[in-house]
Amino acid sequence: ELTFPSLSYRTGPYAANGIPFADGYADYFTLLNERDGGIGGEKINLIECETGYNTEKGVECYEATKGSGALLYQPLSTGITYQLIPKATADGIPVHSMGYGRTSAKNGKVFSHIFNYPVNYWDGASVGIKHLLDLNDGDLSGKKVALVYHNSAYGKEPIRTLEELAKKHGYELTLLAVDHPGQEQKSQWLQIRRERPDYVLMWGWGVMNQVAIQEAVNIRFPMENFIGIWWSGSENDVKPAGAGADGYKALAFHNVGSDFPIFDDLKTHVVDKGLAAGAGDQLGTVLYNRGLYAAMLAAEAAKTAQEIHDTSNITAAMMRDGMESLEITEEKMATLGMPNFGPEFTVTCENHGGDGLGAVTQWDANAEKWTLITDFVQSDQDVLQPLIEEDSAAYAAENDIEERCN
Amino acid sequence: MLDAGETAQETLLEVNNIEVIYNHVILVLKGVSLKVPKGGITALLGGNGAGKTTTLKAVSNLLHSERGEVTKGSISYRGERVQDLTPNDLVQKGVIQVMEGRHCFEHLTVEENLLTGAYTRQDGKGAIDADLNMVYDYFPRLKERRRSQAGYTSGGEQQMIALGRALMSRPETILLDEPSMGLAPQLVEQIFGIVKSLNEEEGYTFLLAEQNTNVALRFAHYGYILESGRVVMDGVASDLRENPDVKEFYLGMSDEGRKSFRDVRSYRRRKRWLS
Amino acid sequence: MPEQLLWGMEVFMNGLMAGVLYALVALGFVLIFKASGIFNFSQGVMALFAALTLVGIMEGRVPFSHLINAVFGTSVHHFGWNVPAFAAILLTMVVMVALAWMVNRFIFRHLVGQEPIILFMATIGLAYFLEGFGDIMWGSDIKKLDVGLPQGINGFIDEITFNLLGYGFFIDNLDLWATFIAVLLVIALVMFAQYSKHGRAMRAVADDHQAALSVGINLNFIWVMVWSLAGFVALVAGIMWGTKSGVQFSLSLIALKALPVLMLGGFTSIPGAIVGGLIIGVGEKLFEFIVGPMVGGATENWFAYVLALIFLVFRPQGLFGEKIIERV
Amino acid sequence: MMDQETYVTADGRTIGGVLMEMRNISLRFGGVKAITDISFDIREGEIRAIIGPNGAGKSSMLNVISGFYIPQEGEVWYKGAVRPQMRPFEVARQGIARTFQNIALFEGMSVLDNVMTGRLNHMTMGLLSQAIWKGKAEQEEIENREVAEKIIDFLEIQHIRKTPVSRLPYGLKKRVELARALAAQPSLLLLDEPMAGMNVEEKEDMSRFILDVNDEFGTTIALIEHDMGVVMDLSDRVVVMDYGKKIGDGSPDEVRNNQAVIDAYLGVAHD
Amino acid sequence: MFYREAGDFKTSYPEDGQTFPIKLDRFGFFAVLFIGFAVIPFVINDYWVNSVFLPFLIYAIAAIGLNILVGYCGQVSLGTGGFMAVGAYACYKFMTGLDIWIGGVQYALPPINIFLSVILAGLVTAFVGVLFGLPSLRIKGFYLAVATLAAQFFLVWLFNKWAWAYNYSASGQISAPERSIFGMNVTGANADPWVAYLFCLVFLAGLAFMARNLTRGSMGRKWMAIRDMDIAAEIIGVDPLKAKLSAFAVSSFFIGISGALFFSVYLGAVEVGEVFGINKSFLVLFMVIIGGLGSIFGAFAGAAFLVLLPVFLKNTLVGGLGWPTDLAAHLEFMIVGGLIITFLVLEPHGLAQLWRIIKEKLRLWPFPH
Ligand SMILES: Nc1ncnc2c1ncn2[C@@H]1O[C@H](COP(=O)(O)OP(=O)(O)OP(=O)(O)O)[C@@H](O)[C@H]1O
Ligand SMILES: Nc1ncnc2c1ncn2[C@@H]1O[C@H](COP(=O)(O)OP(=O)(O)OP(=O)(O)O)[C@@H](O)[C@H]1O
Ligand SMILES: [Mg+2]
Ligand SMILES: [Mg+2]
Repeated sequence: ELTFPSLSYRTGPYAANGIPFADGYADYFTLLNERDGGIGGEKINLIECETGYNTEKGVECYEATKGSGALLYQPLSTGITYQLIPKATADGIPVHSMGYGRTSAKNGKVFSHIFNYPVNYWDGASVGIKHLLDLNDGDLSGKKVALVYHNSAYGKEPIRTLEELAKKHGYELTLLAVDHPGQEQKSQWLQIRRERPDYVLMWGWGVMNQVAIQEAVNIRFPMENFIGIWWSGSENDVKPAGAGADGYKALAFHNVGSDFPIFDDLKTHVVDKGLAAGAGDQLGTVLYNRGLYAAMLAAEAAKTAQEIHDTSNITAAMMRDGMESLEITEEKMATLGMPNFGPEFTVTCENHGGDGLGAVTQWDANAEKWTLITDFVQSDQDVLQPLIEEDSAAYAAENDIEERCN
Repeated sequence: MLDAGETAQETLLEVNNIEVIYNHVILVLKGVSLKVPKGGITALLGGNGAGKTTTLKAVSNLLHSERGEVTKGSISYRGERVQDLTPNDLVQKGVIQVMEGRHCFEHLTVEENLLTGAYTRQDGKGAIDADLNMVYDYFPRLKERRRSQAGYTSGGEQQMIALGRALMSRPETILLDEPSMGLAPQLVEQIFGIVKSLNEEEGYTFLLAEQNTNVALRFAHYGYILESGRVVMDGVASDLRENPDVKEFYLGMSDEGRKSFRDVRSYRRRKRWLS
Repeated sequence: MPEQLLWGMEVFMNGLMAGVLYALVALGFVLIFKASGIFNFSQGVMALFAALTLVGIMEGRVPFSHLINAVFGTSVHHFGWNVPAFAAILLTMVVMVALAWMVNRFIFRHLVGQEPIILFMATIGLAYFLEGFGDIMWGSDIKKLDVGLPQGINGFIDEITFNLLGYGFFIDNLDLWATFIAVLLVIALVMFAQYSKHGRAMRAVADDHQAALSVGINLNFIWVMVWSLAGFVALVAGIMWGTKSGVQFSLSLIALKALPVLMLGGFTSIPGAIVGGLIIGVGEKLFEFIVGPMVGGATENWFAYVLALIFLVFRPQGLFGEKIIERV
Repeated sequence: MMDQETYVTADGRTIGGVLMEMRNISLRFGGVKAITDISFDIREGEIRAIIGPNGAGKSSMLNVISGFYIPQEGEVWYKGAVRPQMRPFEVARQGIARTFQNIALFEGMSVLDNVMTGRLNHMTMGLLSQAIWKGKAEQEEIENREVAEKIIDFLEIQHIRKTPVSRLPYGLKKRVELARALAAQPSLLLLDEPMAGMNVEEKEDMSRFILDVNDEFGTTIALIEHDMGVVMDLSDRVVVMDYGKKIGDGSPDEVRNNQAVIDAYLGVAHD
Repeated sequence: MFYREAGDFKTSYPEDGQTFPIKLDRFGFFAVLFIGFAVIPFVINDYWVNSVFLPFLIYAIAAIGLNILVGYCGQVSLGTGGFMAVGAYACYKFMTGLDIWIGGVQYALPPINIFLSVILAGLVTAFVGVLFGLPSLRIKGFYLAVATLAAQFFLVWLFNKWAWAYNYSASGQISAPERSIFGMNVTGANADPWVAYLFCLVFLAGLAFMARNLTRGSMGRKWMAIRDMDIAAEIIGVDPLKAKLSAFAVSSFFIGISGALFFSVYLGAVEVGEVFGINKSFLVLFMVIIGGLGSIFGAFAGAAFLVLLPVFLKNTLVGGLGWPTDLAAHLEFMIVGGLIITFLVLEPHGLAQLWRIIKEKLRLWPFPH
């Protein structure tokens, strides 16, 4: 039996986002159990634990589940991830913070048990700028870019990267902080209206997203010049603004929609059998797909671990090895019924963060759906890699960590 | 309306052997019974902590908000059980209490305070205004201060407000808790005069708890004396006034007449009816 | 006119508008405080609950569907009908009155005469309860609320100011509506509280529960009435804010924006809520506009409180609050 | 003007020189004139009564003395010097203690603790030594506790020592308030209607206490009371106020026969 | 009947003034101390320490602190979260080596021992607490309560913006490095559960002892006098400035220490807005009120109740009954809210008072009056 805890948040201020993710995560494992009898013949035991996006509850969940042979944690909140980085490392259980958490955990030489493939926030910032470069034939000099961000550790993540990239590409960066929860953003959007930046990037979360998009609509900011991070790019964020949100863009590191073979399997083996998690009404939404994708990566890592260690009943330590040797290729995804669902990447001892491939999606308000409008493109590694080295080195120094992989 | 000594009147309010417990544990009334005849002035006398206030609150159902409850016995008004009514129902039935320690609405003006007394009345603005003027006639001092907030009036003025407010409700029965407290002597007389005239001319019934035994027994028809939660003595007011114990302990008269407060030498003596 | 000044004016006007929106929430607090001395922390959650109920009714959602489905293994979600906005608002009002009744029946009736802090705590308990209850009843997804209020820049003002000043001011239509409604509400409520018999009784209750009981004021009636009124105000606030940001959990947090308003205007003053709202709205927006860029922005949350605090140091009862009576 | 001449009363107490003097005090609240140009003095060791109809400004006068109200005009002389404007707690530290008309006990505390608050100005231990307790702080506590217990004994409230004040009936609260004021061992004690809401027996007790305090500790007492019997029996001199003005000042007998006083206050000549 | 206090006479004032005047109580107290110090450390595991004991101990410290301010001094504060944040960040700075810039030159202290860091953090918080307590001289009641929110929001904002406070780390989070005392790890991932537990227990025991002493002496009486009637207190000689500010200082000291422990020992990494947000302020206030205002025992009871209840509910609803987690979590909200109300309705003065009444009843039992 393989135990996967799911630290979900189906309640609290961010419940609307937590529910689809948790559903996707759970449904994928249910599918494996139902269709394939688990992974490598081992049934999967999914333990859901409600964190409410609250750090202390996250700790409680971790402590409550770690004893039951947990193989992998998806903390789903930056705060909880930071708790778990030292704890899980000490306990020898791997953590996968996919598209959130501590960016420099990408450096496997310092963070032995933390993985953040396929992308991180800095990749996100870079991919966003790349997209702008594409729109402007590779030249951003003299352009104005504004960043509207949640005034928290999470929101501040891209600033460093964007500043570095500004030096490189010559655009002018304006920073606009929005305090939690972000229900009132008149000041920020009036400023945008005055200063007329060419592009607005957004690192928002929860209600801040909906309000920002609505305000952008109100000031008639061209939506196609407004790009959110992947946590600002779900149906929840755009629907309240209605037709006005048409054309809004968001970054993504996995595909959208339900146009994949796996959804047929999900229907027959999970939904129709009444085994769907939650209300079973989230299939194909952006965050559901993200949960699905996370579960797929976990399952693949488990398979890899089973192969490496030649046993079906793997331990957390083996799971870690599996994650470190994970390789996601197009063929693999195709056989899983998820062709082109995410970028191809390989994990190595040094690199726990994948290759930094991200894409851009756009909202079509009439059809009420997101579509991928670019390929998965790689972030600017030249700029990012030194930043990651620097930050992880600081962590290593602070915590007396010796570099591995040598 | 009633002559002292006359008892063959219809009983309006009857308290039957009630027990009151505060906070689930503090037993305060240990079986108090009393009868208030219609159109009479009944006085409830007794020292500090005897349970006068508690008795009145038990009747008007205000105990609840002090975490007290009547655990035994019954209270009836016009022969009807009233223990389970809300204070507001009781006011509508014509029983109103003037609480001890003033309890004015601080932030309301004096006039607004008086008007709240008329809250339950349905007989129109004209009648209410007339009564307002009546109260102002009784207490000219209030008229002077009608626009100031009650919180800023003097202690005696607040006492007048509390009384006036009760009068505004045109009750049938008024439960008066220490009406004379803090009032200047001539006002005390005046207030009892008002009580008497309301009683005689308008037929109001009064149950009054009072420390000023002297005055109380002069105006009341019947009296009950409470000691530590029990009725220890009751009787027609004029009889009580003649009782030697009452004379000594409540009226401050010894055989030689009034003693000077300077000459009292010992603090505490035992009451004869308890020993 | 220099550009900075024009922008400042625009910020100022938008501050006024934002202030009105805060005031809408603050009004509910004031009502209940005025009528019972209860500092009703659950006002924000009530707004959320009202908005949730409104959307739920409009969209014909099955209440408690999640619970029902979990217990009975069914899969019910919608009744399949839509209720027009106006009817839904009426129905929601009925629900809010029922809520008021229950709040009184199960909570405050038992807490008559308790210290204010105890009552305050009870309202926090109520807030928790309602939060869970609202979620179970209507689900925690983000719901779009559209009762037909217009949103977005007001073209007329934009045009006029552009012609006059060369810079078109941004004023949100929704804000204009909010202002209109708020003014109506305030006038009606002031009339009620100051000049009606029940209004007077309500203020009496706030001063002294016991004495109010003793003169025959029906506390239960007053409280149900006031909580219903507060429920109505909550519904209005919920509609405004819900239209702005979708109906979701975070809606309850607008209470935190209303608190400085309340403090500045005075807990007991209905017009104070509006004036306080305007001052806070303008103050925080201007501060963010002028000082914000120097300190990294996102100052509005705390600045509103600090601003209110500064006022309070000079007037401890707020601008229009009843003077705190200090006597011995 | 300070006359320090002392004399001995009929019952053998010594009345000293002027302890406190109010000079031309006027106090207004907005349009309400609570006190208009009043002067009087209180001599050491005497019992000074202030009487007058309701709303005359008596309590306001006590509040002026204890520094809670600041008069618009006039001076307060204390122990031979003009008292500069000061906060009420500073006044208290000069040895002035008082009771209140609307009882102002600390409802959440026990009787003992209430009485001990009267001792606060005699306790000096710092925060840290109190936190550690053992040693000096405990020593100080015990010494002061002894004083407090003596006063509790004296006022015969031992049996309710540990009872929360909120549970006491009105009359006992008054007594506890007196105990709190006495615990401060003041040189001037101000009593605002100490006997309101008491029956004759209790008034007798209270009178006894007041006389004893005055006698045994030599405490100067200023007292407001509406019971003429008590006032006339206990006090050495009486000030009469009406509508904020002084209408009489003198020995009980003088006051009793003063026509202005009879008209404004007594109604009938009091025995 | 069962609970006896008759025959337990006191012959001296120290005896009468002791914390547990009744023998039975005293016995129980020592038993609890013994179990706390000598039994529990040997039987607990990670789960119990991290999910139950550490939060309980740390919240109890905060609750005692807040109780001093709210329960004893009557100044309602909603700034607890902000003050805990001050404690946490101060502790972080001390334990990683405080650096100060004076005249363009950077001076850095070496990292300070964790025990001292925690205490120093408490002192820093006490200072900040006094600053934010200043308005209490003018502002009272709920106005003050709301005004303290200014502290809450400002402090959280400050620690978010002020890079110095989080040592310029890229994410703005602070993480506790490994620190030890007597060679045993107290913080960091390798801390033994029992060490962390004892470390916090020592603080709690010491602080509770101090709180008890402060509240039974003249300081406590000053506070209570201010709480019950500030005007009267001033007239009998309490300097309101000193009394209120000392309450703010002591209370913030406690809260600062709890914040420091919360960060360093319990969580290990903190993001200020999330961990020390306004919800924390409410939670601690809840504990104080549910437990009983003005009662040290109440602070313990309240903390225990609010730490244990959610864990218990979650374990029964999800673990025992197998409900979906979200339904369970929503129900938990309802139940916690409902229980708070129920308790208040049953006994507005909290668990401590409830306990007192039960004792009084036991005394009578089985014979009623
Ligand atoms: N809320 C309460 N909680 C506990 N005990 C109380 C409460 N109110 C009154 N008591 C107790 O009840 C007893 C009777 O009090 P009550 O107020 O009825 O006396 P009273 O006769 O009105 O005295 P007084 O003349 O002083 O007003 C007293 O011993 C008092 O201690
Ligand atoms: N703080 C205040 N603000 C406004 N008016 C006040 C204030 N304090 C007292 N007054 C007014 O001043 C007058 C005198 O009040 P004071 O309390 O001194 O009267 P008093 O002589 O003590 O009367 P009583 O015997 O009724 O207690 C009253 O009319 C009162 O309303
Ligand atoms: Mg009484
Ligand atoms: Mg007076």
